[in-house]
Amino acid sequence: MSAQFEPNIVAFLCNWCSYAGADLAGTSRTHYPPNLNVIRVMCSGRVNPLFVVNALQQGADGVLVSGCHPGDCHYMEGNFHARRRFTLLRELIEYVGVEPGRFNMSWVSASEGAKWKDVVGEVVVKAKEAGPFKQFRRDKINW
Amino acid sequence: MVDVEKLKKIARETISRDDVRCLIGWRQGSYGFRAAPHFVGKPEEADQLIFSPLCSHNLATYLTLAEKLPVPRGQEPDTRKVALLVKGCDSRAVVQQLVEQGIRRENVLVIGCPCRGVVDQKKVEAKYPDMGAAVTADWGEKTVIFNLPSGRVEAPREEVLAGKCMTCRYPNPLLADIEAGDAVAVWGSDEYTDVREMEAGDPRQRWLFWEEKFSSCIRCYSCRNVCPMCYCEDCILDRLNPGWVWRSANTSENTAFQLARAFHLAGRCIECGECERVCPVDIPLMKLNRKLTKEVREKFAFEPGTDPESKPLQASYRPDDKADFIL
Amino acid sequence: MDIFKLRKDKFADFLASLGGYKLFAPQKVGESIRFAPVTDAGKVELALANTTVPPKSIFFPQTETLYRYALGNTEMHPPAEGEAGVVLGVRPCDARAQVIVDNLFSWDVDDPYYLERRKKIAVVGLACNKPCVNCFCLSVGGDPASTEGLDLLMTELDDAYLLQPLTEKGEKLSQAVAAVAEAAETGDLDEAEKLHRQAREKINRKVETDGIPQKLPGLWDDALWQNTAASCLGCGICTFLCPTCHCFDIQDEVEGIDGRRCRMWDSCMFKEYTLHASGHNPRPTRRERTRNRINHKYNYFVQKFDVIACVGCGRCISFCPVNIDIVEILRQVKEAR
Amino acid sequence: MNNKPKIGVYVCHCGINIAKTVDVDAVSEFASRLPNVKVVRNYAYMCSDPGQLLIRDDIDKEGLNRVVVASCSPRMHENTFRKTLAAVGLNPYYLEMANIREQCSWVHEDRDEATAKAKKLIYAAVAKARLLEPLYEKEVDVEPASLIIGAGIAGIQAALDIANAGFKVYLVEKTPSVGGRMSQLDKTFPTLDCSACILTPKMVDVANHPKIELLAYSQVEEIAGYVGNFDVKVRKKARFVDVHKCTGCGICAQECRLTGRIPSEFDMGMGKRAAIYLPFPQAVPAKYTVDPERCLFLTRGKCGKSPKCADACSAGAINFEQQDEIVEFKVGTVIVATGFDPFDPARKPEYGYSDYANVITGLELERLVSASGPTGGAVLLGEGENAVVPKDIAFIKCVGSRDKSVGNEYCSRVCCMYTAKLAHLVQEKVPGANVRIYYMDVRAFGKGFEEFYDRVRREGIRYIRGNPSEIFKRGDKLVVKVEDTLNAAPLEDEVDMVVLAVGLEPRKDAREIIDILRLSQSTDRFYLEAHPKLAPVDTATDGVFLAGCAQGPKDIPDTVAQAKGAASSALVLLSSGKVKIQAQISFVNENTCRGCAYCVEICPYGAIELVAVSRMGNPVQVARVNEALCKGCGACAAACFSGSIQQKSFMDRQILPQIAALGVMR
Repeated sequence: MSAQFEPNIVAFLCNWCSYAGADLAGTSRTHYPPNLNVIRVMCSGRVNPLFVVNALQQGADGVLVSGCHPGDCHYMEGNFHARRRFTLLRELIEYVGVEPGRFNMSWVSASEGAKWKDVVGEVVVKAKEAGPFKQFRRDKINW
Repeated sequence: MVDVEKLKKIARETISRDDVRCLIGWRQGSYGFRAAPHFVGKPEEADQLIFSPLCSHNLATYLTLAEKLPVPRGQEPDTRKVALLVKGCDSRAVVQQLVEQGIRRENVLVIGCPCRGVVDQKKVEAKYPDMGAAVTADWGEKTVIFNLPSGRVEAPREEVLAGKCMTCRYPNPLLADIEAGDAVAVWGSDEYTDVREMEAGDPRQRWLFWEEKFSSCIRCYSCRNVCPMCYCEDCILDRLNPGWVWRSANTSENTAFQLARAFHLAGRCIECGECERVCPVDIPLMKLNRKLTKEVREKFAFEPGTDPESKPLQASYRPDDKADFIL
Repeated sequence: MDIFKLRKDKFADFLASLGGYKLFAPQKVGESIRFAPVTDAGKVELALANTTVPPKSIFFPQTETLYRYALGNTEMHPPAEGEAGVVLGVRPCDARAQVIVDNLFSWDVDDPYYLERRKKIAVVGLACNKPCVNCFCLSVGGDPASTEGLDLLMTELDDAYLLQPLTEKGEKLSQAVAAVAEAAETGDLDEAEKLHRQAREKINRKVETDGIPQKLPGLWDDALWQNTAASCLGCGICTFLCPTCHCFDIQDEVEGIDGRRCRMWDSCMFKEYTLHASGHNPRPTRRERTRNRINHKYNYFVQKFDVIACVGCGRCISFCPVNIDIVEILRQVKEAR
Repeated sequence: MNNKPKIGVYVCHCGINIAKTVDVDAVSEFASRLPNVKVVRNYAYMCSDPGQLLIRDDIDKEGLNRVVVASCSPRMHENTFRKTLAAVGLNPYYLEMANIREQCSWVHEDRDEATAKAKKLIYAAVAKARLLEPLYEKEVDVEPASLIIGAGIAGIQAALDIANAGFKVYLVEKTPSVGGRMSQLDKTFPTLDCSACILTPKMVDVANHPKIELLAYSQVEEIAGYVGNFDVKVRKKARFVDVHKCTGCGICAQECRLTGRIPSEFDMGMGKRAAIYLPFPQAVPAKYTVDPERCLFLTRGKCGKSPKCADACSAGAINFEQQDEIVEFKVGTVIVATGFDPFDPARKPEYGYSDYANVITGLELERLVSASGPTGGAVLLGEGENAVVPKDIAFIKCVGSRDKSVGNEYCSRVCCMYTAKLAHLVQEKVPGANVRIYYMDVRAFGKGFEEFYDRVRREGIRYIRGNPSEIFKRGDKLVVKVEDTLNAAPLEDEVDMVVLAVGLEPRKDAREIIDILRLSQSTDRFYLEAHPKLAPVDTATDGVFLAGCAQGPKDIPDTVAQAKGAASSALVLLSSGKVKIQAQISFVNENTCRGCAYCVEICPYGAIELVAVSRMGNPVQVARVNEALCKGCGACAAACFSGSIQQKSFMDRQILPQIAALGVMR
């Protein structure tokens, strides 16, 4: 089953580092699977951890949050706050039964186009292994 | 131990002060093993105050629950203090509310009641079904004494006390303007066995467990309204724009609701166990919240409600926060 | 209509004989007992005094689709026709409550969803032998063995159930019973009568309710409401678990381009219940809401339908986190000058 | 335009960059079926003039009030298209872009996959476009004045540049005189210019410039406000001398009971001064200052019958009742030029700096060779009569730099060249001196540096590659234990004097400025610039700039260049008189805010504060955003449990529909 299964992944990228790194992967014409779709935010600190729960509800099979390496944040501290919040959120959703491969976080700087390609590859593989997300997905439950 | 007569005297003196608006304590309930929050406005009303193993309510929630009515023109808002009886766990709620400026120190007067554990309603009602009219209770050596209609009985505390009391490390209030009794021994110890046992399973088993629990939730929001830390003026769950969580009661929305609440309590839950106590459909909410209190203790060496000077966990960071899962 | 005696060991066969119907009965859902479709007769639990969630959840589900639609076009697709069903093990107070709620759902507008289920689903009652500590049905015109709102009344004897059909629907059910049960003897009837009498004596919560509907309007600003509401948490337990509470909210849910309009339980104890778009709230604090809950059941409903919208099931007393006791409130209303 | 969304979707081919792997027609057809989409066009180059004209015409003719451009990355052309909208009167923030080039057509080969993804990205962009709100880039006036903290060469240069451009400058210097570290130098490398000769004229200019208000012997106490509107409080410390009356004649210092008995900081403790002093002869302003810790009258309340300095002063300038004075003013920009502290070699005990008198630092040697120094320029060891001219002199480099053990991993950039310079000066002043330099590397990277290094070696100064391990006394000689790594020969050279080329460290009082301006420090603890390569003089706080060694060790040419850079950056703001404020900032719903101050804690810019408001008569605390300080990172919005604080253009109710769009897609 997971061979044909193409996971749908929602990614939150910070504008200054990860989004720029993803753009760089584009300008250098690297290739990676199309399963991942990006929502741009100004800083990984803006990503409300409940977005991840909401994304899993609204049809995402995997979620990625990517920001600047610690110390590089354009706003100095946003990624530090994100790291603490998502450390907690990851523990919580795995505790209720979300497979570990579904939620991922990464540091990708504006100059790491190649790393972005690897990160996308890894996230897609993990989501494919975890299979379609059914646990608490909104799926017209007893409509 | 807390001598109830001394407590009543303290209460009478406190409520007579003109800078105290009301005093909140407990009184005997209207049936069985129940106690009820008791709002003392006048000294004579203090006579009904009790302090016994039935006093499971965390009264700190009333500090932030009370609505602020519009002040009629020309009148001054009533800034008199609210006096509050607090057990050990309750006092942590007051401390955490102070840390988050949910309340101001000058508006609350804390009366500390060292506590030797409160009963779990379900355990007691199962053990003594023929409860009938109000049953008073008291602490024995390592037991709890109940005065049933059929006579006095004594049960070992492990059989009747709430789960949170078995793992309680703070029976003595951490913050008190007035001490209503001298400190008691700490006998609980917390290895988070309930959490570790759940962590041991694989994701599929865990989801089967939580799916059954969350799908039975009827969204009465009593777990949110009883919680001393849930005091948002306008909770995101009640909002339509943006509609974070839909109002229909099904597995998806209920899970999103419970995850949102558990996450909003990360680094804030002081494990008073009220959410689990009040849940009408008995969802093991402490088993959910304690996962995060364990993580917060292990990963950030942080215990909410223990240090009035601390910064809230989710509003601070350390450059060397450990996070090994980041790609 | 003749009364049948069904041996307890034949109970499973009785359930099987109701195969044609969609059967609901009290079962453990999560950690508490409520009415749910029966898939395994062994799981049915009739021992408890009462279910946590009342059988109203069968006729008036917590979340119910009114109709479905697709963005961009205006057709409305109502849900499919309900099938015939039987809800079994309903306590007389809950059955009476459903009759009271019928008044509302067939008042100025006949609610198609609710009334269709009321028509299609038969109610099999189970007389109370062991009322719980907070039951006070006798004080509000109820009875542990009342037959109001029931199609068939079961009374549990030592090793058998007495089945007494009460309506044609009950009669139709009893034909299915006939195959597995025998006629009841007079001894059984006397035994049942004795059990009913004993049950009445066991009810020790009493309150004088006559005169209360007339007295309540005068107590509009009485301190009683403020004192009671001081400890109220404003949660939805007392309303969601109350068999006569019937308030609901209507909302839309859209997934992609498919949407549905759905109705779900709402509670007058919630702040948002009366919150106006302007921000004004006619019932801003828990005082007004507590006053409203009591007045609705013991005053407004009485003025409209001449029946108290409370059946004394005691759930709001047993499950209130802070032990706000409606019997105590009514007593204070009675005593207030 | 009522705000019922009327959306125009513009799909760009980008020549073949997009069109090759994304079926732009299929995507356009898909977009046309989306609710609220009124116009869909696809064109070869949307960013071109004709492309932008398409958008402008549609806004005019079709009354569009939202625009979605599916093309390249917003980092490329977001501003271009915002200007397009603004050109026809549509609020520029009614724009949403879908990145179907860098993150779609360029990275996926399969045409169907790329087309499907492009549809999904457009579907999400339209979902957000429906909920966009107009934003207005607020403009703030810039106070036409600048504050410069620190009057070393960096501060002086920046002050002169800004003042010469016609703007008021407040130059604040902590010590009694301007000049900073450079005034302590004798000669400067590589040109051997006399430091005072090139510095003093600038010091005088600074003192006399009509546009510069010099606040010497003063300290910045507080800076509030934001770019263009900084409210500054400066404490003018009491000199106990009336600067208007004092002529700088110096009689008071001669008469002072403690004359010649107090170590002079300027001369690194080698020279002496009185309790009332002028730091150095060419000090500007040339006014005397009473040292409050050492003056007998101020410390013990009695100086003989009456203070001798006051009696001697013919101008009657000395006034012991003088108090500190707080000066308040408003400025538009701030330049931090607070300089550095030399490394204290006592932290490297193996060099024996605190044990042996003739182990000195480079800066101390600088004072010895200086004509205005304590020895009038003679390289002498010891006091008075038994002072002796050292014959064998050793220099040790990288003392306190490139050294993890003292926490300074960086190279201080200047020690190699000042060591060569000092070695040359010593060689010149002490005929027949035997000078050697122990080094790990020689970094002569600047203009004229290599030539100077070559010249110094040709003058007989021996460079021995080795890092001395220890210095100890043997008889009246000092022994330098070192291994000559080129010849692999362990040496124990006996010398008369050792000069330690100490590196540059952040000032000990760096913390004060950090707290006042919320600057942050880079890992080497110097102040953090906004971007090491592209914004070296800017800081994270708009309107605050860095110049000189405060931002990191550098020599005088680099310092002056940076000072002029900082001045020009400041002048951009000062001359325009207006500054645009970030539009995508946060705002608080004060009705639902509970005042828990999570956002206040989290904001790295201190842009949010708790204010007391009356909510229908009840005093409550709510958060409020200072629109000029907020940078629009949104960290506060994610921390707020009730969502009372939101970031414009990235509000929860704008992001959730995006998530929904990316989740379920037909």
